[in-house]
Amino acid sequence: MMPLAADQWYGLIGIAVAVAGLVRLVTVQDLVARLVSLNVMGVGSLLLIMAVASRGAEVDPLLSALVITGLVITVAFTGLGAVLIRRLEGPDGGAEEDELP
Amino acid sequence: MTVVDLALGLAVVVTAGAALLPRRRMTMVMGFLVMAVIMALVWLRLGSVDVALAETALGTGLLSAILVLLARGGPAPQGPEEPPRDDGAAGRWLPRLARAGAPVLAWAVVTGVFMKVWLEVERLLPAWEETLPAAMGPTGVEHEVTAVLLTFRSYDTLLESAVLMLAGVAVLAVTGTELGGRTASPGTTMSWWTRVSAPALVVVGLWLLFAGSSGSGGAFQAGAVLAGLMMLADASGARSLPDLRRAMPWGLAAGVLVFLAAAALGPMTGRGWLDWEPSWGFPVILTVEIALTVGIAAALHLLYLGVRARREVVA
Amino acid sequence: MVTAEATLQGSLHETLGGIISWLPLVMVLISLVAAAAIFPLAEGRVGTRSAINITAAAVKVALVAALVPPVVADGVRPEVSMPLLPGIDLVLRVDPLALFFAGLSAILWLLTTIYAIGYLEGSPHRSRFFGFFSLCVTATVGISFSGNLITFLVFYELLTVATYPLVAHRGTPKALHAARIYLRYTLTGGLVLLTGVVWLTMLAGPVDFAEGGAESVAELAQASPQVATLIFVLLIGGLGVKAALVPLHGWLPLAMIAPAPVSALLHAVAVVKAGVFGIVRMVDDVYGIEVADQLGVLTPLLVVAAVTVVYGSLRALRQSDLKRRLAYSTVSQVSYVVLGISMLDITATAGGVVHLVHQGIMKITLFFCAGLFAETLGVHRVEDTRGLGRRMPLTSAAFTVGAVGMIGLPPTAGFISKWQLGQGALASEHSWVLGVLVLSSLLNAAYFLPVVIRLWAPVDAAQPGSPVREPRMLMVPAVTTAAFTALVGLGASLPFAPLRVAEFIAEGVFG
Amino acid sequence: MLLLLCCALPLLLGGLLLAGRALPEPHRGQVTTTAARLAPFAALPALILPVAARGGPEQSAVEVPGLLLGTSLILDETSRPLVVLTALLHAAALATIAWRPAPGPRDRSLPMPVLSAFLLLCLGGTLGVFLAADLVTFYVAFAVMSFAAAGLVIHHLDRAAVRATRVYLVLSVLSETALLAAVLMVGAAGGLRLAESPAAVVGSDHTGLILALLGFGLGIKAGVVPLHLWLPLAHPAAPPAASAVLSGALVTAGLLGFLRFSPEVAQPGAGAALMVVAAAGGLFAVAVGVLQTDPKVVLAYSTVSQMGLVTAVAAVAVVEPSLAGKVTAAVVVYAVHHGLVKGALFLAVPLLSAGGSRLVRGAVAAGTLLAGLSLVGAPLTTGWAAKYATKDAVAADAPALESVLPFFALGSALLMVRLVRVLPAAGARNARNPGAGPLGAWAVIVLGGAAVPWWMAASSPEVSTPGFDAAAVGEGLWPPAVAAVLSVVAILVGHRISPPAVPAGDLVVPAESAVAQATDATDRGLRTLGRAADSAAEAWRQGWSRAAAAARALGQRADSGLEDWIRSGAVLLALLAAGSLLVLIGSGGGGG
Repeated sequence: MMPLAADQWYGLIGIAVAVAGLVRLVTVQDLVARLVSLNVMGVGSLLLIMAVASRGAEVDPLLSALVITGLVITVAFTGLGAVLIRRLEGPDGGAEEDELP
Repeated sequence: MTVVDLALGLAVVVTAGAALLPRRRMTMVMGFLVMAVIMALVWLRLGSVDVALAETALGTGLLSAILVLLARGGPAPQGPEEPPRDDGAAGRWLPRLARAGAPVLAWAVVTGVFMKVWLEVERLLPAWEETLPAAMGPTGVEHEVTAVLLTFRSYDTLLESAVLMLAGVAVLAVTGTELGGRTASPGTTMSWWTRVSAPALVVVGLWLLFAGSSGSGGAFQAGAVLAGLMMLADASGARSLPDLRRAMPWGLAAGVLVFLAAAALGPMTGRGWLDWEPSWGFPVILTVEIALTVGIAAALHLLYLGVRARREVVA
Repeated sequence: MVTAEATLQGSLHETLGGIISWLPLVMVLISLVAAAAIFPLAEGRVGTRSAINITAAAVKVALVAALVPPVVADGVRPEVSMPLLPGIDLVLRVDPLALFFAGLSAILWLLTTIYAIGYLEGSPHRSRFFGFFSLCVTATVGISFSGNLITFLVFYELLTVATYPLVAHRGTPKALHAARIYLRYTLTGGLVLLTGVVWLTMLAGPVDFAEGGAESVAELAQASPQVATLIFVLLIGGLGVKAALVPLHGWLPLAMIAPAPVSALLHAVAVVKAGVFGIVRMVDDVYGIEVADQLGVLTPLLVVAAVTVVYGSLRALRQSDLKRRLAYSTVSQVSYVVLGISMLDITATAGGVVHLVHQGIMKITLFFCAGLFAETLGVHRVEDTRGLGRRMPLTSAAFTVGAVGMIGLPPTAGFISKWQLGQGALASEHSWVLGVLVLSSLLNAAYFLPVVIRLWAPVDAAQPGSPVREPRMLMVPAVTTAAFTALVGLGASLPFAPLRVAEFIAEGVFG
Repeated sequence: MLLLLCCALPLLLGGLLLAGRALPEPHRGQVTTTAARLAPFAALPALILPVAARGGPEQSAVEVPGLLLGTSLILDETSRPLVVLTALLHAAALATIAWRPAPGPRDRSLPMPVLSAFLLLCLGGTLGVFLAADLVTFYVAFAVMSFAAAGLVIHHLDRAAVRATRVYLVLSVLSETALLAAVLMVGAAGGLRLAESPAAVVGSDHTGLILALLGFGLGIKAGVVPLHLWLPLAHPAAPPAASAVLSGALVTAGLLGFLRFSPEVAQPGAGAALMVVAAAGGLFAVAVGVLQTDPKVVLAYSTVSQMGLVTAVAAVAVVEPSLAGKVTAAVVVYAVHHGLVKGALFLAVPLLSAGGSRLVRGAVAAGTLLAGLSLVGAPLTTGWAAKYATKDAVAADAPALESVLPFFALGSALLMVRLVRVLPAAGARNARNPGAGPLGAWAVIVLGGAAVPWWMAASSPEVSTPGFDAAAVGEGLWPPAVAAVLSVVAILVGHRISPPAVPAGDLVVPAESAVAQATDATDRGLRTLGRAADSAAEAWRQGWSRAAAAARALGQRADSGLEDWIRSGAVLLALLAAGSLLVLIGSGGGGG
């Protein structure tokens, strides 16, 4: 077995994280947990893409741009998801609210 | 591969676990936050400053703000996952084990196979050889990533800004008039700090915007900074700052409309979509960047306003 | 000096030419912009909305008029092309046939808009209505100026989508049912058309409309006639739904539930017309009349058209609802166009093409009048029209002119169509079509004359009631189109009259 | 130019009059009434034209290329007298209705300007038919004339008028359609100019069909039995002035059609058929006519009878084209004579029942008597000349027809006697003075009827005029004499036996019930067709709806099983894991 290069290593990490996010996503009931899992999955896949991008001497700008796009989209769907969860659970449903200052 | 890589990679896995496994919402959000910070380091390590910057601004900054707001405002986690098991019957251990173990097994299998495929595939792929700058030609913007975003991947960029805008519109549609009202001021220190930092943040945002054409930065980063500023202003209840909520829909529309107009410029002059006369490159791209910054800032701010619990609002 | 002047003139000419070449895009955009401006308007802003509507419509009429001399007389073909997908361009081109259809829709749109403003006065959801109304016209202009199959398809489907909210406008269960049926028919038709277009594009590459047929299609027909025939059937089958060819006409009589201006739009300006216009394009400009003849597809098409003509008239006879009767009459009358173009004769083709315009003018008159009867006195059924001639003389007179035109009596537009078609039928190999025309004339008379007689001559001695004030916004368009019906017939041989242009187009078709 | 004005002026004025009805109320009455009072002058160009345009056909032709499919008019020797006839009759009719001292009683009738407008349109159309030089113009003018005349028939808007209009319109539509088909075929055979049409009729592939369609279409207008159904209904329904026009000018237009299309190659079958049908029908009309009680119906049957005669004569040209010139000239003379005389009789009907001074009443009676005698063909009247001319024209080649002709004179005489019998019963005498307008117009027609045909016959080389020999005079005298004897017998016997009552419009009644039955049958058929088509469409629609519903239900069932997030997640994971294992096995087998 050849020694792992950095990009290969990060690729493996990316895969592990993405699959973990996916598994958790489909097996958890809590909505916020699902949203976080989705984010983790997204991070994993972005990591995989960056691993592909950084194989040469220079980082591939095209894929970098793609990753940035991915981050933006992540923010968009997470934000929308958060708003929807807030609406679903009602603004005053928070039990923990009282514990916080 | 160095020790740093090894450590960073393991840190990513561990923080991912911290984000996925806890039952309390706040805990998992905190786990995810730490993961985002680690990720910024990973991006740097992989040699992409742009991505690291974006991650810092968007992932660590905005995303965490939204998630924290959400986590602290919502109800306690519930559901069939953690049913109260008063009986504690020992005979039930098998189904419970299956319930916990099956996902882990699935994870292991899928991950293993994907990893194997990945390792094989990556060896087969040629490394990146052709450098992009040569292929880019005169787009009017010097920095690669920005130029890529705006010229080569313009479709992508357009759709992305459209996605952000749609998210903003969706928030508007879902929350409607509830966006109105201001937050109660948490204290004078906070509001003082906001007032002091606001001009500086505006300048930073603008700098990021203009720097985009020559260095790392650009619309998304600038938009994120501006959105953060507005968020801060809202959270601190600083009344001396202008109330920008009404301007949000317009800002939203401006971004995409300007981009569409710029896109249509190509066919109007007999070129392809999003393809401009080389000589027009700089002014057009700058205009688009400004409009996109406004649109993105508006969309992000709307996302924040939507998550912010209504109870915090002073009528 | 002379050369300088010549250069100046040349550059002036160039500039003008440049402007003209942009006109097709501008015309499509006018109504699109109007639609975009109308949608967000508040319900109560009647003045602004009407101003936008009427201005856009009037500008379009003016632009069409400005295009007629260069396109018809000088042979200029303004064209705008922009990439849509790799290898496939969105092409807007103005040729005489395009201008013909665009002119019809522009003029009738102006009148229909005026009518609709009056008709919908005080009813809810007007911004939505006029927004989709304008979108509809955008699609129609796009269809008329389409320079290739893909562009045509895009606008054709846009038309389907834009008309659905109009048919469903009233929101009653009946209207929604009719709209659903309409959508089912047209979407299925659109799907079939799409299949045909994609197949043809795969085999022959992007197909540009060309006078006398596209070369690549001719080659395809040479190489594999069966496939070419099959594609032809798909194309015509898809278009036949909107063109209301029997047995694909089922949606049309149902759709009469829509408000009268929408019916006018469906029957005279846009939808049905888009279908037949498409058939004309396919036969004349995609396949080319000679290729189509070699494939042997024209005679079956002719038979289908003839059956449609007779069947529509027969069904119209028994309808007691005025608008339903008119709807079946449309089924019958529109197929005259198909009849004309599939007879393989230059006179008949001119007759078919000119009937595009003639049927539009006449049918819109009738629908305007039917709407007036319904709106002013609540008269929907044929038997209730008794004695309306005294109460609503102008409307009744307009209706009479329209009906006379439909029967094909001189000196109206309908007579010109019928004459051309008859002459064409006798000159072609299908002289039996004359019998179809005669039969259809008699049937038309059988279902229109009783209405006319009822209007003017109430049989029973009951008092007809006092005269009614007809709303001016509704009456002016009706009377105008009625006048057109007569004038187009009377001036049929003047330069730039529809018949002249149609003859010019037919000459192009036969090379 | 004058030629164009002839047709255009009445049409324009008529159109404007109708359009004027759209004016708001206070102006409407004034404007349209004033315009209608000027209407008789619209016939002036047509009266001047035959006199002014003395040159050859080249000088008296006009082309208007932009109008319709290209319009051309020509004044030839055939149309010249007919133009005079039409102009005179219409001018008189217009004057009669417009120059009345005061409007008639207010009833449901259409207003006077509307009647004037339709008369004007009718005038323009009829002149167009006579002057047309090409097929399209001929057909268009024919249609304008036909449908404008519907406006005359419907005038009173009562039950009879509506029935008459309905019958008239049905027949007109049939006539127009037949004519259109025929004209299209003639045009397609290269006969777009009327001058070339006869040759085209022969040259066409469908000569027989064309002749049949022409015979049908023109026969309806000319009132040839059994296509005369509309005449006996329309005449009593229409105002007398309109009847004068219908009977004098309109039917002549149909007759002219026969002359215009008369083929150049002999068509013995078609000609003989037309001749026999027309002649037999003409005599049949006499039989029905003498049983009528309404003077205007009697006059209508007289018209049917006379048109039968003259059509039969015109048919001679179809049998023997070499005689065409002579026959045409004779037919035209006869048509002008009949038109003017019949017009005078119709116009006399209201005058006879009107009041006025003794002198006026005497003059009216004398004029009517003169017209009646002329119709019968008494010596020295124009009828005498016209009958002689027709007899002379057909003598050589249709001896059978020649021998029948006197019986028409006898028939006319009987009808005139009948007219005299029923006139007094026709209506209560009202004491009102008829007024100078109607009286003057009537007088012009009476005098014209007594003079114009004579002048025509004398000036035409083709027409032979009777000399004052015993044979000719006797020919003119015996029919009235026999009629008088027969009438006396009939009056004496009439008390004993009641004559069978034949309703006005004879065949209309069975025709109407036949049509009603046919309509019922068609209706049933159509209802069946409609129901079948609708149910087929409905079944088709429901089939699709059911299929769609079934597909939806299936999807829903599959979906609801996976609705639970965890369950569907488990399924997904299982699938993913299984897929991965497959990949592993596959790639492992392939050699890693």
